[in-house]
Amino acid sequence: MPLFPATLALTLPEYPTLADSLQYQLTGFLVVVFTLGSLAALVGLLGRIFAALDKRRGPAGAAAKTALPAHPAAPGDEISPAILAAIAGAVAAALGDSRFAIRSVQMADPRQNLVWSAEGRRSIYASRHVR
Amino acid sequence: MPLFPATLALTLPEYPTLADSLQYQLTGFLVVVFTLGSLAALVGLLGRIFAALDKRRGPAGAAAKTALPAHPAAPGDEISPAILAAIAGAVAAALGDSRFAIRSVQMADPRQNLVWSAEGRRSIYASRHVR
Amino acid sequence: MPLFPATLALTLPEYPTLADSLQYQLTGFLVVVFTLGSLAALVGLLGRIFAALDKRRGPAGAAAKTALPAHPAAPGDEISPAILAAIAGAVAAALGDSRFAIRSVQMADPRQNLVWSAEGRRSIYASRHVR
Amino acid sequence: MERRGATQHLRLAPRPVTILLDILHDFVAFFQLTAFSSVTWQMATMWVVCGVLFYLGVHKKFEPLLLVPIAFGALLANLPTEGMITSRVLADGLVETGVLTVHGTPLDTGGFRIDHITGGLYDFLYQGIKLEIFPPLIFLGIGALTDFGPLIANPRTLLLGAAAQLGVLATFLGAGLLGFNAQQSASIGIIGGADGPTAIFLTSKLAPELLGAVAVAAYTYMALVPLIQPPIMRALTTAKERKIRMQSLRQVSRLEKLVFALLVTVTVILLVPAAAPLIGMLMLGNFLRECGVTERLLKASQTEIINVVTIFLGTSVGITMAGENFLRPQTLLIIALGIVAFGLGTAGGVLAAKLLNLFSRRNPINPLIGSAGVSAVPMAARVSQVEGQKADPANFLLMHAMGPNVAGVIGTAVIAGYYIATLGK
Amino acid sequence: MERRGATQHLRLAPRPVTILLDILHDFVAFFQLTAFSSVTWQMATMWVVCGVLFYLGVHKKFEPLLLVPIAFGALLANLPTEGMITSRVLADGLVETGVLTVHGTPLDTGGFRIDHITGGLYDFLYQGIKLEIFPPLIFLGIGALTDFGPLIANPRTLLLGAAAQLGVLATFLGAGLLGFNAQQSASIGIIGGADGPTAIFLTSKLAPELLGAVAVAAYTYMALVPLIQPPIMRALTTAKERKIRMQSLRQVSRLEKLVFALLVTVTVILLVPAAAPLIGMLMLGNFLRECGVTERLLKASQTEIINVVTIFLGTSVGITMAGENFLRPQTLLIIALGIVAFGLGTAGGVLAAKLLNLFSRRNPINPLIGSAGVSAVPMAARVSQVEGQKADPANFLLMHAMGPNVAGVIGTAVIAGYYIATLGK
Amino acid sequence: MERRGATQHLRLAPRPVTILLDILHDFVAFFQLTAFSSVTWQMATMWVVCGVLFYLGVHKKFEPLLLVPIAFGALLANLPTEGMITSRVLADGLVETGVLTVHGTPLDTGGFRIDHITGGLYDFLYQGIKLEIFPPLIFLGIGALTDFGPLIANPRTLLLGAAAQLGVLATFLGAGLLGFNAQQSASIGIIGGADGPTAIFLTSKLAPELLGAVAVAAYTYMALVPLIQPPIMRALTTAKERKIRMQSLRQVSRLEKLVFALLVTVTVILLVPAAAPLIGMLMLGNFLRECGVTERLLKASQTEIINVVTIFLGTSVGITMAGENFLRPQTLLIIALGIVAFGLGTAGGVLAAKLLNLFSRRNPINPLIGSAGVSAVPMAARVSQVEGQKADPANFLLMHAMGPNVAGVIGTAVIAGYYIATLGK
Ligand code: NA
Ligand code: NA
Ligand code: NA
Repeated sequence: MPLFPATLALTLPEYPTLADSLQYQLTGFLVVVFTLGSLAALVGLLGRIFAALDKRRGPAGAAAKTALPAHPAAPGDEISPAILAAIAGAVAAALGDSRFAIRSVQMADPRQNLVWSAEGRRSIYASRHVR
Repeated sequence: MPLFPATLALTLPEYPTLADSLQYQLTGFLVVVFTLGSLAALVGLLGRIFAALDKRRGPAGAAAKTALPAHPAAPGDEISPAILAAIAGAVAAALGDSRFAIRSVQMADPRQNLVWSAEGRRSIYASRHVR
Repeated sequence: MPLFPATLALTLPEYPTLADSLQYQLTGFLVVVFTLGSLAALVGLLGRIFAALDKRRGPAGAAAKTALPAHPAAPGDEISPAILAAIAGAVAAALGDSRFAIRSVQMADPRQNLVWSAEGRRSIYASRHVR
Repeated sequence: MERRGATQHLRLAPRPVTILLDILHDFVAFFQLTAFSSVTWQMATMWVVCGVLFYLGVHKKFEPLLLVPIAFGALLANLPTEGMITSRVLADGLVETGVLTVHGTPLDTGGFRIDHITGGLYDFLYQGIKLEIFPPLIFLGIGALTDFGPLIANPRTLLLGAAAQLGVLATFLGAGLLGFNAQQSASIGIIGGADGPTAIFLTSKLAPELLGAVAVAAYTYMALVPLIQPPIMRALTTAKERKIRMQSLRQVSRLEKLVFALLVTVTVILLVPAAAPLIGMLMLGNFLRECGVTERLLKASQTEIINVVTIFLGTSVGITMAGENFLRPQTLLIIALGIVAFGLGTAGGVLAAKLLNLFSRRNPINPLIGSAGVSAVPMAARVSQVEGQKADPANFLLMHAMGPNVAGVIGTAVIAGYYIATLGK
Repeated sequence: MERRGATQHLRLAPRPVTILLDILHDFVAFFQLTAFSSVTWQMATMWVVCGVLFYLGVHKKFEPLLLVPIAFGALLANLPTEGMITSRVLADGLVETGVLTVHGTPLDTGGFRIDHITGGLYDFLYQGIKLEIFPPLIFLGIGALTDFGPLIANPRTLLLGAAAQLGVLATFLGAGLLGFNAQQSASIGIIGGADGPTAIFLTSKLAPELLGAVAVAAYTYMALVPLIQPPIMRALTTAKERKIRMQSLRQVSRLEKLVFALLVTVTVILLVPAAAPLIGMLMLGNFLRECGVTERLLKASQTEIINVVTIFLGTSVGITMAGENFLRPQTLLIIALGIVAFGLGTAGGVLAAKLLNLFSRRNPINPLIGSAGVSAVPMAARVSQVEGQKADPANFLLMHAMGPNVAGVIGTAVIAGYYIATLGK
Repeated sequence: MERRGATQHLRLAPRPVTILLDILHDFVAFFQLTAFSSVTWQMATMWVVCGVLFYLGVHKKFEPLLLVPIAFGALLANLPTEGMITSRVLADGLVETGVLTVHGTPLDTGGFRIDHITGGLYDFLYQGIKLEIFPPLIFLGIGALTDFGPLIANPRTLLLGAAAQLGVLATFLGAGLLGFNAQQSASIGIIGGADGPTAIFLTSKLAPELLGAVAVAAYTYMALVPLIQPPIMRALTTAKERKIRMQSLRQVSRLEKLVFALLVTVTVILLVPAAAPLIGMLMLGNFLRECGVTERLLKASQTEIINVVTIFLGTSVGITMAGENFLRPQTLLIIALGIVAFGLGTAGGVLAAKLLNLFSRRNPINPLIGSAGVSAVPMAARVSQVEGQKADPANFLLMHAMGPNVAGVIGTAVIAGYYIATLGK
């Protein structure tokens, strides 16, 4: 006799009962949470390793890293990262929160590169939030 | 007996007689004229509907429409629409025909975008007509 | 009986002896040398024909040819041919060797267009030779 | 001339008149045989549906890159075209599209010589969906366009992306109650994942007859995220929660991003192998993006591949929307279930954030970013930002919300893999 | 070593000499077996034809985007290549190109496992023509590049585009008289439509053996429009007619252009379903252009898709030009008939304009724009402009001529649809 | 509920507990059935190999455009994916990838209706290599990127490109001695040609089981040319030879370049027909480049086609690197033989230059440019330049070295054609 002879998931009938569906879906949810949870744990570990490595390398290395932008601006960007950083910096300064001065450069990235699914929504948002 | 038991068009022999060919071709011509004629009628109707709508909307809407160019200039255009419009306007002014001042913006469009099959002919024409 | 009943090349066993392999490879080398040798002869002939034609056309044609660059610069080139030519000219002038003044324009071409397989090596070389 | 019946009685008429009548007869017969007669009421109704989709795509700008090609494809599917698409009515009355027929000759030497393949233009292009090639290629481009930095900087947000899949799961139950079978229920549930390519990938595998409805619902609701989500977000959070300021995100190095791409590839494929085509291509595109030494390939992924494939993907989805398939009560149910899926996904993300806050009091998560876990990148993240600023104008949640936002892409691919592994034939 | 006959008699020679002779023998045998021996007089003659095409394309700049790839493909077709193209001599002595052979194994589980597909590079690429995929994709790009505004502003010009198809129809008769069958006559007539992709689409369906000749004639004459048309235009018009100034064209709104694209799609497909692949893709491209919300897809249609497909379309057309197919008296007849078709089409457009003027005296059409109905976009329209300015230097006909010019594209697609519906197998 | 064995004994437990146990059981069973269990030691080992390749490609920048996709493909090949790639273990224990199975129905009308084609994403994409479509397309792009001017100006350098093929030939012998069969030996020898696409083209035809190893060796060594070549170049030349200044190259006209492209096409295909797909496409690309009237097609060849194909070519090569195929002693032998091939090719080029100098004393060749005959464009030419300047800082050899450099591309295609003609099945 095999250890796990069968599972509901693999023998789900074409029209399952609600109870079977519930069990099947909760199993699926467990699969998703376990998979992304494992990833979260691994990525957290990864972050700690990199933080440790960074510390050893000292402040020189960190400075160099900050100086180099991760990507050159994609062609066709309307707002250059530099301009955006300046704007964000100004906003942050006005609010007296210096944390944003650094983050702002990174903020420019996804907003410009994830335009793919965003193009259609631009105009709707244009008036409602800082771009 | 069906209403239209058969047509020459669908039973044309591999080597038709000249009379059959003529009949077949004239049928074809009728098909083309009818199809494009129907389109012409529909597009004419469309135009009248839009003209009626435009009138209702008043001059404000029309002005806004003119201000917005239909397309941004395609990348790689040698002559920008603006420049072309300026040239065309100058030409028209010189000729004392004010109609061209408006049309000229639209003229820029096809000449630049239909370059596809035109690229090879450019140089031949370059000296013969206003570009 | 056919003139050439069979060749080793076309009947090479799956695991040939070293002698057979040697014969097979030397035949292959002969094929390569003959093919590229024929090409060399033909291209040499071609060059002489063009040189003869050039001479007939006289210096006017040659001057025109030099004036026109073979290709417009590819988009994305970091160094324009003009700048490169200027640099090369300066180098040549400094070395007192006037031959380079002309060649330098041509030199720009392959270096910029053959970036394909070179992209990866750029940084390694950047410090070692004139770019 | 026995074949020209209409002119039989006119033998005595002079020749030119005969010919004119012959031509007129042929002309009418041509149209009678080839055209208007084959227009069905379903087609005419679908023209209205296409009009609505064009309105949403062009005027309302609902995901126009997809909705415009889908609507145009649907228009073509509901015209009596020839040489465009070959359909086949199945036993259950549904229409199967993309049918190819090979004509050939067996050779004495053992092979089979292909003499001709019968099929219209979209019988060939549609294979990109049928053979599940287009969605992974779109994911290649999406990976090349996505910055996973905010996710790497705050890996807890992966759990928000997982929780937002609750909408998918709950909708499966609802669809089952409404009479859909398990394969169809999974395809409908995945609308809640707010990931177009994943929805198309799963549906074309499990329930191709629903492809049009699922795709249209998915892309429409993705565009409606700014209307659907805010009320749910506000209902499930307190004003105090909405004002939570999150710790600033650290800078993530290039190497860390590269390791992340490989880690996701390996982990997800090991756990859910059926998610491989989506996750593998997503992370290939992302690796090309982050490695910094393959600019040419990155650009090809971000522009040429994704743009060209999107045209063919969109129109191919549309071409499946023959009236016989789309104009069924099912379609309305799917659209109704889709919005439920979106709402539940939003709720799942928000509640998961509140749950996580029970365990980490020192570094709390603003639950408004939980809703971004449904994907709909980057719209859902922007909704989080806007809602956050309504509570506290100086609070910048956008980058924090990008974490669950891109995590939702991975989460939906995982649940799709689960469905394929268990329900795939 | 019985297999090396040439060295049989040299057994007593020292080993190094034997080997050298063996190598020399193998070397000669290699070339004897694989190369020069298979050069036929047809091939050599076709090299000259290719040279002429290169001259026309590169030096004379006759539609170089098509003629250069066609000529290069024709050169490859007339060299004893291996792994490039598989040909098959048919019963009538013609050569069929693009032959694929599938080798596989029937499985116990019911399917057929493909072990290997035998075919050279262009056996695969040529399928894009054989399966009629490339021409509609080119039309997608053309639609994305075309502004139908002038046509919408002056819908009467659609009738000029229809009238210019007279050349197509008359040439059919001529081809029939010269001994071509109906399918071939239709393919030859379509040259007069001055639309390369439509000609290739129709010919590959009805008379693939004429593909090379028809395509070469079509593109050559399109380039010769400025030489062919003016004498005919002048012969059929009076100086007064040539000076007619037309009413200025109104501005056409974006919405009107969008409705137009849909209207053309629906009307033409309803009336002539077989024109669907061409008209459908043309108007899809145009819709992407005019809707203003799909920039990415528009750019992909206008550049990547049309450019890449053109390379493969052109070389694939050329690869069918094996000497055995091309060097027939037929080819000369086709070239002769092609110029007749062009001339008659020009005449048809001009005369139709004069006919229309009988009915609308208040808003007359300058008959010089009628000739633009043969398509050959935008060359024919420029010819109208140039001829108009010869009569009146202040008369700008270009935009007016764009109307019949783009109408001719639709007209030729319609007549192609008529031929396919009635003559297609 | 007999199907849920694990819960059989818990009948008396309250319902919620039962369900939780059921879910937990299903959860474990899901992972047990679909994932970790199928990880083999070969897979795990290959992850390390992939890590090394990523290190070489990303950090060391060894031909990253190819090595990064290859490494990513290899990673996917060594994960238990589903829907990605179908493999089949052959009689000899090797794994064949890219297996497609057609399911269909014979029709009464004679054809065979395709109902479904079973295959994962890379079963389809890999056909680009299996059917030998990708390498010629890459050559189209390379031709469009290559300036043959320096070769035309100094045609003797063609002989250096021929001589550098000595490495290919000698390595064949070595591979045979080490137990490889003739097909495999040819595929290994071609590494010495330093031409990735040619090596992939030949290997996928003669010895597909070695594809991964051959491609990895070829691209790695191409990147290592600056380390491999200089010692050999210095050992085989005197200081005086290294200081030879070559006569300045004449300007080559556009027409001459066009004639050259056609001349190479005709000559090489006539002599070695099997080289046609590579040489034909190379020269098509080059003709598009030099003719000056096909800018659109040139740009498509230089960017879109080559970039998109490179992504699919690279990952498809990687996908063949299943551990079972790659982790064999053979692979180490191939890598060892590859470096020998490179070294011998370098030596062949240098020695051939010295040999040529015996015949043309007045216009000597600097033997340092001989090494560029191995191709590896343009790296090998740069090595010649760098070594030349070490001997004489005012000596510019780069353009002279481009001659043998591009000649080596033709030479390797010719030798590949020889192998295909004689060893191809
Ligand atoms: Na999602
Ligand atoms: Na036309
Ligand atoms: Na080489």
